[in-house]
Amino acid sequence: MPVYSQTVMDHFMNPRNVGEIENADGVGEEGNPVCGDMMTFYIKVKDDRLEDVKFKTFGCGAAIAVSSMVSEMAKGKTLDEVMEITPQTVADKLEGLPKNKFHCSNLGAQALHKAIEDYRKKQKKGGK
Amino acid sequence: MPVYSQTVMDHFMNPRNVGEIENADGVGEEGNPVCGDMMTFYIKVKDDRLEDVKFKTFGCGAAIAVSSMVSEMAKGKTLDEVMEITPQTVADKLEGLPKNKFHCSNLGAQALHKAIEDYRKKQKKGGK
Amino acid sequence: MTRVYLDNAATTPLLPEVREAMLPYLGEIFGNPSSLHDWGDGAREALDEARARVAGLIGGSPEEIIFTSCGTESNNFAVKGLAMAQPARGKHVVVSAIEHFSVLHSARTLEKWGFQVSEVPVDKYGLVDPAAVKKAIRPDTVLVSVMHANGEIGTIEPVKEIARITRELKIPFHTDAVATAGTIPVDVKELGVDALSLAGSQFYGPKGSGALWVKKGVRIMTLLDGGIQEGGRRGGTENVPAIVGLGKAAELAAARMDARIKQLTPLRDRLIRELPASIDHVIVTGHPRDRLPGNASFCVEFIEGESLLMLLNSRGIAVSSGSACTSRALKASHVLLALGLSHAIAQGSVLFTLGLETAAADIDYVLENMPPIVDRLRQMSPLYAKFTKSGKGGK
Amino acid sequence: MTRVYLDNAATTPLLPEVREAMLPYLGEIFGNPSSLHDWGDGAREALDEARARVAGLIGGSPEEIIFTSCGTESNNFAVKGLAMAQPARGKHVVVSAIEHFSVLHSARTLEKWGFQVSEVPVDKYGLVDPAAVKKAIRPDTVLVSVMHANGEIGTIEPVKEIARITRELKIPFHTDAVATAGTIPVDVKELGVDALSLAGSQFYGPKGSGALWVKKGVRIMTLLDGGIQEGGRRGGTENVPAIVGLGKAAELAAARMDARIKQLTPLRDRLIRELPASIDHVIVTGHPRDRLPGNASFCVEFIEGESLLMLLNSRGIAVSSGSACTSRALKASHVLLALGLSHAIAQGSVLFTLGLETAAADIDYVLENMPPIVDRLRQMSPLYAKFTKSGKGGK
Ligand SMILES: Cc1ncc(COP(=O)(O)O)c(C=O)c1O
Ligand SMILES: Cc1ncc(COP(=O)(O)O)c(C=O)c1O
Repeated sequence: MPVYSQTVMDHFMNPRNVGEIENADGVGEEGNPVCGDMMTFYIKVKDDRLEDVKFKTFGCGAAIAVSSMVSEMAKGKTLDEVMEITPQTVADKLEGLPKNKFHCSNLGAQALHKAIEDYRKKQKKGGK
Repeated sequence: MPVYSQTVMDHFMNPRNVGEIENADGVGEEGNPVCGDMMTFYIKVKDDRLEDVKFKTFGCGAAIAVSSMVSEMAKGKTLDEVMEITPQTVADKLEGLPKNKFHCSNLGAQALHKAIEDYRKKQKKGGK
Repeated sequence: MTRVYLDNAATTPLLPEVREAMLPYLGEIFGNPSSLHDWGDGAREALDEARARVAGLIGGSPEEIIFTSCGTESNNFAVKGLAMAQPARGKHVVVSAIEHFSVLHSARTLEKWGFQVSEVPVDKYGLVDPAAVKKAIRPDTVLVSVMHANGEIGTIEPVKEIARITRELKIPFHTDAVATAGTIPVDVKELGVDALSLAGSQFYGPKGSGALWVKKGVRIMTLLDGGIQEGGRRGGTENVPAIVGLGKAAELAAARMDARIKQLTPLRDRLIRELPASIDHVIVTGHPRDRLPGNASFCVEFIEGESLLMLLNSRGIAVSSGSACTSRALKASHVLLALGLSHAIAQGSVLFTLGLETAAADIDYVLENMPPIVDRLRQMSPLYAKFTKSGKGGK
Repeated sequence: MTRVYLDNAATTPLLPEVREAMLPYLGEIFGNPSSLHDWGDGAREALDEARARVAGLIGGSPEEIIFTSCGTESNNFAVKGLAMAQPARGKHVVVSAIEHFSVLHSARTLEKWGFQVSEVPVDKYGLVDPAAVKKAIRPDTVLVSVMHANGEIGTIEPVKEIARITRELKIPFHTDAVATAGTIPVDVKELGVDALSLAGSQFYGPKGSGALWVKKGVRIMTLLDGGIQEGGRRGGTENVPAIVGLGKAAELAAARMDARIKQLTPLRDRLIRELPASIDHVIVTGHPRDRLPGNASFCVEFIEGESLLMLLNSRGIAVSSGSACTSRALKASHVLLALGLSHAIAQGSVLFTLGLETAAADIDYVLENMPPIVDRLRQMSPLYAKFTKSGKGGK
């Protein structure tokens, strides 16, 4: 399948960190079934770091690989570091994505950012 | 060359009665180089019969075969009989002509008829 | 690894007999059929023979066959050529909503040229209602184009009934028979159409081969202007090997059609019956009865087609999908949406198209391998998670 | 019998290396390049490789290559597609008088769609004057199309000089390089054109293969609307074997071009020198110097080309003629008439096009066999009789 790089194929066939986190500290969702890709990220935060990241993804090979790669890149990083992950850095780590797939499948970073925003919002509400 | 029948090919490769008749009793010309085919028929008449027929033809394979076939069909016939030779009877004898070639290459009968008309005109003039 | 090709709608392999028939024309018989010397003879004779065979497959006359380079060219030629041939009559054409893009996009090009296009909808099985076609026809309608069968959902359309209407109103009727010619019986006289497209790569003939049949007396504008080839209706040096292969494939298809249909139909029926039985929330798309013998098409809920296709591929199974992610336009199949399916469901499309090489063991293999794959994708799917949490039961 | 094929302008034989390259794609690698599963991979990779090779032949980029089914399709695509892409700018196109019918008749179709067409004449050698092109251009001109070389008379046109003019005026310039690509050096950058047509069957590649190169950024309308193939610019399942063959032929042509030219040029020159020396009243047509390496074209006075062609064929020699009787339209070649030749002289046209297999012995054979054949036809010709009787001397 040379439309996808070997790294994409590896993350598609063996996605890391698939699943949900019960009582997650933050949840972020991005995309919708109309465009064909939708991802939900769950995070567990400890000492301003992502102690755990999990995701669920409905979508094409690229979308699944992106989610997996994002989760791997993010795990153990500080929240600020994670906010610096962009679609481009993800695509680079994946050794490229097909041009036409770049935008719709590459929503992983956004979904994760949303999860962090969700976490921060909850923190504020919690009054800490 | 299956665009032409075997009979056409035979008459093209071995045309009968090619040439001119010195002091012919009648000469008829048909066609012109613009359309690509031109034929001249020469006749010698004796007792109202074509004692000899010769032709010269500038033209395609079909035009040459038609001329040859016409000359063969006409030789020895009475003038009235010859006037009954038509493009269709010539084409039939040739086992058919390509549809698009029928009209322009099949001027042989007309050229021969013109030679007979030429003969008859001369006869009249001669006062016989 | 087991390898199971179930994507015969994308293209069929070339039959060895067809390849054998073509080889001399990739070798010593290389002449141009238009050449008047001996080198052209073999090529010209081969064209004549192929033309007769293709005509024979669909019940037409050889001189009504125009060779083209593919089904797409045939459809462009038909739609644009027939519509443009009657400037005095009007500028309105009628097509169905589930036509192949080569018809739909040709119609869109006609719109750029000042035409109006009516798209007739289909029912949930993909059937075009002849009465709806009749209603769409206007006094200025110059063309109706409805496909014989849709390759994506397998539904066979009531072409004969539509032809009865167009014939009465004297409107040229074109049918795209790319999915049917060579696969099920196609007879232009029985169908009553005025023009019909077909393509060799759909019935074990060569890629690069196609034909448009145009009924004698029906006016059509040229699409490829040029030389005297194909009676002046399609210019270009003829692709002799491909045309020869098309002829051979047509001959074999005609001779073996019944046997092929008998082989494929029970396999197809088993897949249609057992796949939804072994996987929850699987929808059969297309018509339950009027469908192509090799076509088994589904939508698997809560998952996306491309990832399903890729995991099946990793198990050696080749299929297609009409999901947005499998199309470069990134839109879900217009055919599935026309059936009234939601975008989310259309995304889970998977199309099995069986062919000559398909055996019962291949169906076993699919039925064995697909459930765990679907399960794996659903375990990953946020849509499935929402569904199960919402507590809604199965279908 | 000796067999001498001197009609390489009609079509060339397929090189064995090209056939070998194609065979796997008529066999196990049968998949559709658009398929996302393993079966599509080999086909897709083959397309990529072929695209790079074809681009390499003409100095373009792979993504600027659109595969087509023949030179005629490329020309129709270019002329109609470029002219229709700029509706705001105008509806006027400029072509030369000696373009191939696939260009001229496309221009005629544009006329039906409201365009105006200016035909630029040529001189007695068939050369287009760049200044005349410049004069023909108007503010509403949207396309200039002048061929790179004419296959019938061999004349190579001053495309580079014309491109200088069109570039300055920012008018898209298409050149039909069907007679030159793969035969003489063609470099789109050096030529400075915006679009260029080529066909595999002219340089030992397969029939059914062609390409249109369109410079990045130049707008063109689709001719074959449909799927996503060729970047959405040319629909239809790709003819993978033919495309692979085109790529291989392009690669070989690029590598062997100098050697081929060195082989053909002296043979051509000998024919051009010695044929008129051994037969009276033979006119060389085309340019004395700027001509295709394999092209030797003549008009033999007082005789008609088809009968000459047939008699040469009976001696095993294959040639072409532009006489009316060799064209189904029954009109003498528009190219020869454009040179200013009379109908009668144009009727006697005979075209030798030499190829890879042509050897010195073949030229000997022609020079030995042709004079008696011409003599025989002249003895039959009433035009020759008139000429000799009129007592006019030779030329
Ligand atoms: C200059 C030129 N253009 C176009 C063509 C048409 O090419 P094709 O027959 O591949 O369509 C030819 C064919 O000989 C040609 O010589
Ligand atoms: C119904 C239908 N029409 C047209 C086509 C286009 O055929 P081609 O790819 O040969 O151009 C297809 C292709 O699958 C088809 O299924």
